[in-house]
Amino acid sequence: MYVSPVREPLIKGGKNYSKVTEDITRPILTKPGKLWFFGITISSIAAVIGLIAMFITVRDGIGRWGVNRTIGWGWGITNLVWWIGIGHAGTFISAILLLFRQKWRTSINRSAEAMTIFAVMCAGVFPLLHMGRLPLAYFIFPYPNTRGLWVNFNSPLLWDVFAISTYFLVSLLFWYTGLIPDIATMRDKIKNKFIKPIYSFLSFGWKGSARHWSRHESMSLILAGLAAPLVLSVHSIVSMDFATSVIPGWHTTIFPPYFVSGAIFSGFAMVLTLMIVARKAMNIEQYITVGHIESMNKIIIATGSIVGIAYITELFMAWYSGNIYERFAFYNRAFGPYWWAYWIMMTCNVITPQLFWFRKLRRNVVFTFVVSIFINIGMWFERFVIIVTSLHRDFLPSSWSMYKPTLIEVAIFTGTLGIFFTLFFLFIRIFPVVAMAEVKGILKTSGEKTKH
Amino acid sequence: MEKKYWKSLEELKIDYRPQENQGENLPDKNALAELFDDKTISSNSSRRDFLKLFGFTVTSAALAASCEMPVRKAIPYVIQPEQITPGKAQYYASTFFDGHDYSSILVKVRDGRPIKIEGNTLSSITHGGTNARTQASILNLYDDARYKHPAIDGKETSWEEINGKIINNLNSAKGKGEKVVLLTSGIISPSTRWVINDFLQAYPNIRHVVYDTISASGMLLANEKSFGEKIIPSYSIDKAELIVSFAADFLGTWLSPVEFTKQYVKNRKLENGQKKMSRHIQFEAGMSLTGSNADKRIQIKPSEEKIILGTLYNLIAAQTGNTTFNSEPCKINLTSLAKELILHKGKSLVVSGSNDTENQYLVNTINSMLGNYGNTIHIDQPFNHKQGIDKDMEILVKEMHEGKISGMIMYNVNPVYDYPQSELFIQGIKKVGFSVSMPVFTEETAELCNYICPDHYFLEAWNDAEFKKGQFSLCQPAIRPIYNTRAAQESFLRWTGKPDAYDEVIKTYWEKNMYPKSGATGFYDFWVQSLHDGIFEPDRSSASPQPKIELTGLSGIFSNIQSIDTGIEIQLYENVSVGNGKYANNPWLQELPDPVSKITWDNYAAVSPKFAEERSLETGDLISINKEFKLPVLIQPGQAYNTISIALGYGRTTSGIVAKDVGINVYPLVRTDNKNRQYYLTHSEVKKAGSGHQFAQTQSHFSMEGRPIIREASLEEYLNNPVSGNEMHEEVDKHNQTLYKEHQFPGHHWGMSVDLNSCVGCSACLIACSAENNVPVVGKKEVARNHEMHWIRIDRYYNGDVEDPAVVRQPVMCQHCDNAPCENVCPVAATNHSDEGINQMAYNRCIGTRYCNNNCPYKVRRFNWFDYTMADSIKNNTRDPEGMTLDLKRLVLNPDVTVRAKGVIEKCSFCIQRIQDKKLTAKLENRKLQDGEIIPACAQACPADAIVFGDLNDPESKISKHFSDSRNYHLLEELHTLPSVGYLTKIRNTSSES
Amino acid sequence: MNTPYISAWFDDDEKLLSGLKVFKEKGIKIADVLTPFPVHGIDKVLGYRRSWIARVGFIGGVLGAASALVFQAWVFTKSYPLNIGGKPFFALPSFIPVTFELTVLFAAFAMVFAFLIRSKLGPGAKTEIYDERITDDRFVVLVDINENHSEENIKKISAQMAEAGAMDIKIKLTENK
Amino acid sequence: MIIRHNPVFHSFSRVIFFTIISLSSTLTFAEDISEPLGNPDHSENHLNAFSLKKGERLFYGLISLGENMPSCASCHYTAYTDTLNWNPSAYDIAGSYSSKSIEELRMVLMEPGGKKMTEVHAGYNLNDEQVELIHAFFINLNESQAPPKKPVINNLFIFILLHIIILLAVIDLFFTKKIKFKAVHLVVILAGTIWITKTVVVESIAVGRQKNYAPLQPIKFSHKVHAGTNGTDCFYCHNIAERSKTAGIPSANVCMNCHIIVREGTNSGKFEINKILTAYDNNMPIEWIKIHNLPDHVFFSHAQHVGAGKLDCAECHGTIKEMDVVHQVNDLSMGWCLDCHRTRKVQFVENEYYETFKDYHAQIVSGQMDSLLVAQIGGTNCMKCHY
Repeated sequence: MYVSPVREPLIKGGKNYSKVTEDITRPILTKPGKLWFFGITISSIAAVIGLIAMFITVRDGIGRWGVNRTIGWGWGITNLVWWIGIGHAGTFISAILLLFRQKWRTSINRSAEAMTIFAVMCAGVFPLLHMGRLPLAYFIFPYPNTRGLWVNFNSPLLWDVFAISTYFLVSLLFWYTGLIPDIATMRDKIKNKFIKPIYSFLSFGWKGSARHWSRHESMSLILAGLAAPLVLSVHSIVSMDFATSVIPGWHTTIFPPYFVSGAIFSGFAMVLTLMIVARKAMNIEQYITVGHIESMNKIIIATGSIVGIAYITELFMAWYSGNIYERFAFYNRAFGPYWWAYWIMMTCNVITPQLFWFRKLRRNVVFTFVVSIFINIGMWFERFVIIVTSLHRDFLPSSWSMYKPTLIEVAIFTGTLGIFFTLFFLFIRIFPVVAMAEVKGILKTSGEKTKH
Repeated sequence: MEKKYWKSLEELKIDYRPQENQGENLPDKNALAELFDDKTISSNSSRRDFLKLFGFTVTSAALAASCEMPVRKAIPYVIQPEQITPGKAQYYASTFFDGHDYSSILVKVRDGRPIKIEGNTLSSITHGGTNARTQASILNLYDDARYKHPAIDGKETSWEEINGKIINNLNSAKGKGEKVVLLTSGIISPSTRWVINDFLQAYPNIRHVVYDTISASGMLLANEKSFGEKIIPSYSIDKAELIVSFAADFLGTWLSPVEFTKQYVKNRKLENGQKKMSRHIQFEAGMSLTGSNADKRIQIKPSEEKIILGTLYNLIAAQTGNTTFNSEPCKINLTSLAKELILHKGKSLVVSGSNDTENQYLVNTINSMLGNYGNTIHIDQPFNHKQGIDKDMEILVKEMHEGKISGMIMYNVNPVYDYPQSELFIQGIKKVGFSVSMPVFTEETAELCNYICPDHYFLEAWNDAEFKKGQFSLCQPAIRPIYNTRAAQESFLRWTGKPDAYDEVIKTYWEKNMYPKSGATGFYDFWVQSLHDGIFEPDRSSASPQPKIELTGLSGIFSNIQSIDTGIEIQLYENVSVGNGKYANNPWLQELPDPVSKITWDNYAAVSPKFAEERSLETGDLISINKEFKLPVLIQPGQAYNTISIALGYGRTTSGIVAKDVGINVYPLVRTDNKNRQYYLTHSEVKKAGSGHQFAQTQSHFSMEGRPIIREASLEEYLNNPVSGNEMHEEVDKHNQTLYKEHQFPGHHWGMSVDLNSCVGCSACLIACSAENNVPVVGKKEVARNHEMHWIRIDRYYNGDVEDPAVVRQPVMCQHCDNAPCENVCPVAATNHSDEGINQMAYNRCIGTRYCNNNCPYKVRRFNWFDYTMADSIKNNTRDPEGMTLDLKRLVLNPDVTVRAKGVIEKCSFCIQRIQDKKLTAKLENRKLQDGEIIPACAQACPADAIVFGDLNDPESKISKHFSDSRNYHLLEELHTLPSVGYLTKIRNTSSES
Repeated sequence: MNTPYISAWFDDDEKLLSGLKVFKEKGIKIADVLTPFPVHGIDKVLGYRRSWIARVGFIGGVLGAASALVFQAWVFTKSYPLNIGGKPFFALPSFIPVTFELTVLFAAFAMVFAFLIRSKLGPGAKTEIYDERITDDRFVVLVDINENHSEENIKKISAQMAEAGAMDIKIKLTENK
Repeated sequence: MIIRHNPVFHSFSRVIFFTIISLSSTLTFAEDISEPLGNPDHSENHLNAFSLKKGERLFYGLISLGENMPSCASCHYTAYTDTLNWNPSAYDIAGSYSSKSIEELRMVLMEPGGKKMTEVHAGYNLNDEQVELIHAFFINLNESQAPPKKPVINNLFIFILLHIIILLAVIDLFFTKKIKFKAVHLVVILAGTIWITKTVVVESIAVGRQKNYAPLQPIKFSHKVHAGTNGTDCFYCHNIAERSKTAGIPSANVCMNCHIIVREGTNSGKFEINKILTAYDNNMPIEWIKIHNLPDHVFFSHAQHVGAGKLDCAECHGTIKEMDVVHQVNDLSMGWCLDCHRTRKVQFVENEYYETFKDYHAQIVSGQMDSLLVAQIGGTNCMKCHY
């Protein structure tokens, strides 16, 4: 097999197959360290605070949030879009990069996919919670009922329901089918007789048969082929929540590609944030190498640049359209009362990723970490800017108003972060964070040993 | 009226769950038990709804499987009154008068509960118009803060006992020849006057003093000087082509605003070929409702009024050949105004809101020189409601203080709250031997009285009224008294020693005095007809006298005129919502945004932007006035420089929970000067005293940002080109293209049109809408968070100079777009379009995503942020700081409209319940619907008839004509939302200015 | 069913492949090959046909698309036609997103189920473990002992296996868990 | 309707009653001691506990009233019954007669005026003491207890139990593996899940629905007798149905139009009709129990359906004419309403109002169309019913 001599190895440290197994299963087989306990405690406390805030919201009403008659969606939907965006990296990595035969994806796809699922779960909290009548949420499903009523298939929010749940389910399928062989490995590694049956059950009876592998591979490939347009569709549809409306600043045809690239952008940022910590904490730096980080940073430059162009295009179109409402909306974004949000967004999303043009910075782990946090913040503000600044001053100046989040909203957002990290902490103790089978598959071609 | 009459309610849409800890608040048991009985209505229907909500959750299914439905009972009458059909509303003609505002009304009674007040179109005074306070008065009926029983020194007692004691006191005072005073507001009821006369005759030692909260004493005295009679003339504003008003807020609060609004808009409407429009010039300090509608508004300090009137007098006198007097001329150039006035001789009107006799006298002389008497001013039909001479009250307080008064009987007055020197009054009343008060609502004065003989509320009482001389109306009870109260007139009758019922007295009085004028055959027929109509207006001679005024004493006035620096002047005014404070305990009124400032639940010191800048004040800062009053500042464009305007009627101390500590009471700032109480103050000391006051303002942005939201033109432009100002409509119409076929509306297609030229912004529609559609009150805190719930709002924009802006207004309700953006986005199709062009909202389908609200370009949708109405299935989460969900207050709810629960969107429905009701009536009567038969609550309440509703499919309907008018346009029509609401452009009569 | 197998053990995928080629040449009937990861080229060596899973996915997708589209059209034109925002009852562009999503969903589920059913995998499926190192780093070629039950055959196959480069040859039962 | 005269049944029923009484007294014992017997309010009542017991026994027939004479309780029930009993229940009588004198009770019992009572009570010969005891029993009954309610079967227990069984099955299937045959697990899980789902769905749909609701009314009023046998028109009593939102429960004075003369009913004798008279004389309304209830967010007008739509009452309410006790025939769900709105023809030609629909009108006049459905003129619009 031809191996490009220029490329650096994807797996370092001269691993062999059993070393891979050993390295990856170690965190699951050993007792967790103090850091893990510390982390999960903090995140579960945050989750509990969030759950309390959610309970208060449901009991008292949306009035506990800072939203008002003009700005119907505040932090709630901002967080939804943000989380959904983050949830894009996993499936992008495993589906689209699989289609493009990017081998470096094997080290990160498992955790990125897990992150996707958790992020989508966190995202799902918000559309439910922002409903005034959460107990009636089942109305949005087109189930046969004695009222003879169906749902409104014209509503982008309904498309969201389908898009997000499909995305969640397909991602889950993709993730889990990928996990099966690794769970089988775990099953065979674990000796504890109480836990072993659980893994045994979860492994679905996997035995590693070549015929299974063959079907598994072809299924993965087609699933990837299906998931790839799905990834693109989900954020396109989320963007239609805004794009199909009439509100200046929302009513923009550029939104679907702009949102998708933004989503991948923010997703990669979150993957980086998590992975940079995880590789250190879990001692898997040889699997997730600086090379991986660099590859991801390259995607960040690409998507970040698309996002930047989208921002500028938006401004241009607003000016070029000659529509007074449109012009005002964008002027107001940059120079209205929420100017700070706009400029935070611009700085974090457009300027900082451009620094990755420098190879040194791209390969600097600490710098990457800082930038990834910046991007996370910036992308959150992008949604905030789109939602709040567009709504707060729309057509009729008589209804203009301001929005300020309440503690409850902050607590809910913190709570979803808590839920996300709690789930992630549990995940790294339960499932292998690196797709062992896949890494073994590329060990020969991309491992350090074969290179030297 | 028989007892059985109110025995039961056949069915109730709302559920009256008994609340704990309300036993003490509950009204007199007997009266209410007859109205509704807790036992008769299901007591826990909430559980069912709760289960419904959690219908598909696991636990509740188990619960559901093991619990029963609540039992609902249907309780018929024992003997059903013939004229009552359960489930159908009855209307009773009546009269609203509170000592200040007057309206001839119809009371809508549904299953024994008055639930809505509507204007009586038969009245030649109000012509079916109402104002916000009239509309809101229905809620006061169910006010918990009322006196519920007679009391002696605060202790409950019986009517027999209290009668005995009061008669003893009266007799002993009579025996001793001690002074006793009857203090009342201006009384317009002829039979009450008759009763009181009898009472006064029985006790000759009693002196009757009239005290009006907002005095018109200056005018009364000036007219006495002019015509020998203390009268307030009536006006025909509709006949005036030029109206010059000196701080008279005649569209909002002055004398008879409903009547004046009707007249005012009559010759400002440019429909049916009318091409003429009156011109209105307003001189004032604070931006009033009237001033904001003026074609030209001139800012003056209140104290400058005299010098301006003097100058104007001289200018006119010089041209009309009357005596001129030497005096300092004012700074404003009035030459053109004088010319204009003379040009409109006999067709002009000069009015002044001042309480200064000299000012009013000058106004009289000017009007006289212009020949307006008999044309636009009528002294033969004077208003009866303001009769108080301020000097009388001053003397009384002095005498009380000196201990000369041994007894006081008070009716419909609350001087402890609203008399400027209330401290003096309080000290005085303590020295009075016995004091009797006949209040309706909990108030400051009654609290200090020995005897409280609570009066009926007007909806529970018989009464009559003669608001304007010769124009009578009747007031009949629409409900049995809720509490153990007694009509004040009956109290007088008892104290006089008469056992008669007051309704019998009214009948007798009418038989004696009105019946002969009627030409009817038989008193019974006359009486029934009058009760049915609510009014009795015997034919009046159309010729109005044209008195000539002897110009005496003018030299004395002119010698007083001088221009001096008066420092900062404070102007005190009544606002459109709470008025003089009598109804401050009404949550609807408190939550009504001020038509100018859009502030609710507050009074404030309005200052001009320049003034604020000079003193580095910002909206929300606090200032102290004369070191005593600490008020929040509002920067009000259009406020005269160096003046501060503050609304009266706030800062009640003894009232219900609603009015308590809302705003600051500034009555003590009123000063007595030149015999009369003056509602302004010169040389005031103003200091910044803090900051951070949170206003509950419903509109914070003033500018239209150059958008074609309200389109206007001057009269001249309009006459030249009828589409002037509205060119965009044509443009949009031309480009009206659609990709797919538009939906057809086979039967009706409802539409509404708002004439921006007629709408003065009085906000009566807002209250009417709230009353009709069970719109919740959310309280100050929530309004401050932009959570107000009004289905209709009146947008107000300023344009031009920030110091002297022009004001435009626009009522905005749901536009019922045929291509509604809100409909597309609702995931559960809770909002969609009806076959009659109505944007329907199914509350029970709504899951509360608020997406529709976001996507509404007009932002007319309202969300139930909290459980404001107690309709939510989760318990103990109600947000009702103003007590709107008390069992008693819930009686005001319209049973035909769902009470919305927490978490659903609501909005204007074009009063669908009224549409359905009238359609059904037409079907039952086997006929087509008539144009104008269906009137939504807002249109019905509008005193300016600015709102027209009808069927767009009918080419002959008024609405179709409005829609084809050249002035018609749709709000944001360029979005192609195809609204069913049209607006007629605003036309300003600025053309004759040179 | 606990079948005894003769197994040839390898520790490297390339060795496995070359070994398998040898097996093929020698005509040994291979029952199964167990590997810790998918070894490329093994399909060809073993002569596996291309999986038809893709076709199941396609059918699922078509089914999803059709049912979504028909259902939406039925709801808006027949079941409860509503005038929503002035749009036509049959608002095709509005139906596309849901149709697309259901297409993907149906296809994905159809495929995964097909895979699980065809491979007899799934929750609660019988867990046959030949050896616990297989999921770690061992490549094992299984030959059914029942078909070659004579001692001779076993020996012959073992020898051939050793010849093909197997590092170890075992006769072992699968464990049922 | 079912008056049990069978002596065999009768003696059997005595035993049953005795058992019930003794059981209930033991069950209520705890409550009894918490409330002191010598309640000062009742101390003037000289009847002691013993005579109360005696009265009770007399009523339940444990003390014989004569050979082959059924006990009072065999007609005047004290327990809940699903079938309609035209005779007044013990509670009913207690309510009416505890306030009246012993003499009055004796008169009614021994020398009844009504035909039916005379027939049924013939042969009973109670002495004064017995009447007094029964009177005392009535007073006690009236004061002490509320009428029995329909027993409620609690599904919650089964519901939780099933969850536990399913959980156990799952645990055993994967972990403990006590039962060899996996089919057992699967059947348990499947059956359990199906039952739970069914309960959840059925009960959730049923929440707020009252199909077949047939509560006992304060007066045993029979629509079968009034509207069926006597052929009274529905609108005679429900006279506002054509013009108001509600059909109107007739006021007592409407009842009195006939019952001023008709004082004894075919089934119930005088007792039930007397309730109307009492209500009328005392000016106290009769508290009927509403059967057809709609949620608060539904606006329904009888005038629209009966007055304008010319629907027959029976189309929604069923054959009321054949019902002694009215029950709700239809579930009154939204789907049910819509079904009718989609299939019902409008009184299009008959009513001039519909001329507003110009196109349709022209088509019908020209014969292009023969009729119009409610749904075609907006009968399925939300705001037809919800506002």
